[in-house]
Amino acid sequence: MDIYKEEVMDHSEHPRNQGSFDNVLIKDGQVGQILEGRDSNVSCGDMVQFQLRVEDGKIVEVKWKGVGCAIATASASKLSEYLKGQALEDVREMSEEEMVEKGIGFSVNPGREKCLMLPVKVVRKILES
Amino acid sequence: MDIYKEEVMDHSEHPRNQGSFDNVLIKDGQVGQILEGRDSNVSCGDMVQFQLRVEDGKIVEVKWKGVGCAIATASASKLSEYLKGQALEDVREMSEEEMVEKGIGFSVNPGREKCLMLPVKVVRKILES
Amino acid sequence: MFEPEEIRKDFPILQRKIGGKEIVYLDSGATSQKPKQVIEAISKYYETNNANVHRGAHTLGDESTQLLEEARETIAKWIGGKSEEVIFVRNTTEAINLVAYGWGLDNLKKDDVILTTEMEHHSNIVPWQEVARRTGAKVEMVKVTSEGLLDQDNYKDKLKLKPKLVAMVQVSNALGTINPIVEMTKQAHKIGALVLVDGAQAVPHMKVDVQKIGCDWYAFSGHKMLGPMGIGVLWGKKEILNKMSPFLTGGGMISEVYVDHSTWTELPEKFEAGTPNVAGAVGLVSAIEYLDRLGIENVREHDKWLTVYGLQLIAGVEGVEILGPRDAELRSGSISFTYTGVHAHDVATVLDSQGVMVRSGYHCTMPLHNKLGVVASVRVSFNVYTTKNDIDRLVEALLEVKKIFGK
Amino acid sequence: MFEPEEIRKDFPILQRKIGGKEIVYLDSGATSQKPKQVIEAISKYYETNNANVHRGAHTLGDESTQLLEEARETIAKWIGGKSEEVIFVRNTTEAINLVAYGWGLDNLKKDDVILTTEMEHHSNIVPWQEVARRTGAKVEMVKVTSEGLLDQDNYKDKLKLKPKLVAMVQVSNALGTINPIVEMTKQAHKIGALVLVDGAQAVPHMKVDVQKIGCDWYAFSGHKMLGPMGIGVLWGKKEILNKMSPFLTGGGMISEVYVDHSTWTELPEKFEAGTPNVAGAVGLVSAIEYLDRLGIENVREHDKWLTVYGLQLIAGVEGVEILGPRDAELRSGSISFTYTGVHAHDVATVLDSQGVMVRSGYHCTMPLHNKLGVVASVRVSFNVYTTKNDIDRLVEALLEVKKIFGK
Ligand SMILES: Cc1ncc(COP(=O)(O)O)c(C=O)c1O
Ligand SMILES: Cc1ncc(COP(=O)(O)O)c(C=O)c1O
Repeated sequence: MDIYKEEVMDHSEHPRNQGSFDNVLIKDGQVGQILEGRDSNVSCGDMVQFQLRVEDGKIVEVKWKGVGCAIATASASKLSEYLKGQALEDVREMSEEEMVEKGIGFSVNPGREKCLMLPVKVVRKILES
Repeated sequence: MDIYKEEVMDHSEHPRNQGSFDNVLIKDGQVGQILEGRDSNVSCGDMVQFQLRVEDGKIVEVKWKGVGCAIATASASKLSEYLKGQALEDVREMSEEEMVEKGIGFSVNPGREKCLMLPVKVVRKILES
Repeated sequence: MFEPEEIRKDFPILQRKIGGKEIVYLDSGATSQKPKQVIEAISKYYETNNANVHRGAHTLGDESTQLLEEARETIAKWIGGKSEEVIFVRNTTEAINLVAYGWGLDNLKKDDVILTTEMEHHSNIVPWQEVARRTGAKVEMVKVTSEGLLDQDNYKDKLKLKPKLVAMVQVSNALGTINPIVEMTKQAHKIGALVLVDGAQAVPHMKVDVQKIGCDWYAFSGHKMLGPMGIGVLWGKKEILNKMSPFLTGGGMISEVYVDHSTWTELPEKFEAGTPNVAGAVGLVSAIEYLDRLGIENVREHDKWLTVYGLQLIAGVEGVEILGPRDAELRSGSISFTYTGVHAHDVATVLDSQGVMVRSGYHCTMPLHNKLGVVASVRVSFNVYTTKNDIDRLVEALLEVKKIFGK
Repeated sequence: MFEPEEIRKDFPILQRKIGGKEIVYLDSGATSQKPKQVIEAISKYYETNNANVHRGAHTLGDESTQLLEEARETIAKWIGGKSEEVIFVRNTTEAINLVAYGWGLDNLKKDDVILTTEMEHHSNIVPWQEVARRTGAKVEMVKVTSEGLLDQDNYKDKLKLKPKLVAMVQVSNALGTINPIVEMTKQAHKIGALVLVDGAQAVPHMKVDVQKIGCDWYAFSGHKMLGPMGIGVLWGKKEILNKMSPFLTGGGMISEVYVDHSTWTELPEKFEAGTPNVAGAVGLVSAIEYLDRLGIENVREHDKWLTVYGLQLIAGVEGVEILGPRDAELRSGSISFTYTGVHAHDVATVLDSQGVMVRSGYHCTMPLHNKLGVVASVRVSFNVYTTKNDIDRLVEALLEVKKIFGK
């Protein structure tokens, strides 16, 4: 099956940057802020939350958690890797298509597009708010 | 055309008992009461009003007015002739079918049933109230 | 221009004979006939792609979703809107009710004015009376002139009442009148009113561009424009639809449901609860493609030609009084008339006996008929398959009325 | 009993192959496929009788009116009601909204209780939340047991809150559970509540008799019972419908319209504004005739047999957890399950690649899934054309999941 390629399976089984900053105390004197957002797909029951730790306009760390299918999980995992180190402004200016292309790097058939896009929507929601 | 038989045309062109008791003063000492009711068919714009003058449980006089097609007019005209002289109780106990059969005496295709039935509905409304 | 005699071949029902006579169908304003292309599109959908719309579960579901979304795009393009602004409903009536419930209940209050017109179809009057009843708002109506036009002076006067909404028909189903809605919308917007246009009788006959009209909502039915029954459209400006409450609620329009509350999805699904009529949307697309192939400008030309020819011939029949304006530029789709001394319903019955099908009555415009002092009228209405021969047969059949009623 | 392999021949879509494989359609709970008889009935209507319904104007109008009224009678007979109690709507969702707006808004007030259940489809939850929001009433839900049944002790407790309405599903679309609605309706009536039954998943699979159920309203969709999209039914007791406000307003449901007010027609037209979907009603009749020919008792037997066979085989697949009761007597129409370690959506995608079409997700029952602690599930659902071979192919395809996900 085309859709469950090795890379997708790897990221869905070993998702990167999973977790949250909720129990992490930001150390005194540490600059920066945590931006966060979540969204869900009602039809498949997927839910994704992203937290971006930002310092000087740059994303220095990313944590995400959620429940989702293999596609949504791999997409969130890959996107979290990509976002780390990006300038907030640059990401804000990216179109959804660019974010998929550069940030996720794999595509799915139209039927599963919503799963793929859920993490992208969440990140855009964070950046727009 | 079957529907516009001679009898129907006669009654629609020379309707019997048309008018109302509105400007007729009931003479002193004259017993009885006037029952009245009206109804309309929205689709064809027909409206019919009936007034029954009743004495001792008997319909002694009938007046009707309204705007309507040839079928509704002929139906009202024939029904008004029939009702005159009937006991209220007898008419009250008649089914709609009986009233058409005995009181109107002609039938139409299903498409024009509503026109035919409008006077019947009005009379039943009067008797039920 | 196209050849209506050729077009008739696409309409199976027009091949039917009743009592040995070919059908003369002059009731397209009530509902149009359907070309075989539309009928086949519906069958093909059920034979090939039928599924509920939910992406991702399986191939048929994906195909159905795609067909529904393509339908939305086709319709959006056809009327000049965006695809998420196209909401599928059952018919014009439901579209107007959606606005009445979804916008009216929340945005109107005691003594607010809703401005509609004396020539509206009941479907653009009664929902507003109901909203008025529930909110305390008041319904006012723009007067109709004796010629059958909206009285523009009266309109300007009524706008001074600062209505919150102007709800008006683009083409009257009873008079055929085409209203100057572009100009009227501008004036309404100037005083801050929103504008809903009832396009049920416009969309089948002329190019409609909601951007050019400038209105806030536009409503129409599929079944009057060669499409199937059970499908219609409410178009609305995105900003306004976004601010409206949902109307029907349930599956398909919610994002999350909890025991105590729910959240809505985005446009357009927010307004589409329950399983949509995908087959209906597919049929409607096929109807649009059919009209597009003919060219909507040609459709309008044909309609105008029929109006000119019809007005001339019908007005020539003894006893006939035409309703509405005499200038074909100002009319579309139908010709209504009365026959002196014979009730419209009897006229229709006589015509039907000759195979000529017209409509008689109020045509769901009782306030208009009351205003014109007409009890009921006869309406003949056209579509692309209507021919000169149909009008000729009508006029012939009208002579029967005289024979029978001696008038 | 009938032979499902024979029945399949009536369903054109089931002859389709995707990726070289015959279709295994196990998503009938979302929407059923349509037999050629239904598809042809729709085409035939458009080719022969199509007109708007208004008696008296012409032959086609009379024919269409008659077809619509015959449809009403057929449906009434089929479910045990009177024909004026059958109201045509688009689908179950609209039927429930009709009651919510037409009865709920007028009859519920602050702190009144609306009792529904945790296993309802969103379409029987969200409209009540909306009515609650507008009236100040409160929505309570009967709990579901871990076995997937309505908790009858909890129901009795909730009835002590004196709900004004009990709104419940006859057959759960997510669990397959058949609820004891006859008994539950009795109990509800005892404390003076009215009862609305969502029959969307019951009507396709078993004999439904609204008199025996004793409920006050019963809602269902045509498209789930071999009929077309865009048509559904609300049945209601005459006395109750008579007292309700109209819901959609406009042409067709009014008696007289004046500038400042209008009066309504009688049942059932009072609730049917605008041009009805006659073609849809005709298609629905054809679906009922189809089910009648098979015999609805046989349909139920077939469904039960599939449930027994399916439960046994599917439960035997490693990693699969079945939702809902295990006793086929208590279930109908579908089997839902989870697959340990693999999201339902991924399972569905793998199955689809094998030509097996199922649904995955919440199935519009998010409160139920939250309650069961299940993120999403896979649902396979049946209809008369479902065969043993379909279940076998499903089980085969489930083995692919293990191959790909290694679980
Ligand atoms: C139990 C139940 N109720 C209501 C509905 C809603 O039906 P529709 O989408 O036809 O309005 C469904 C269908 O998904 C259902 O299964
Ligand atoms: C001008 C106008 N508005 C509204 C309607 C109502 O359309 P529908 O019955 O499709 O809801 C009609 C059709 O009769 C119409 O002509």
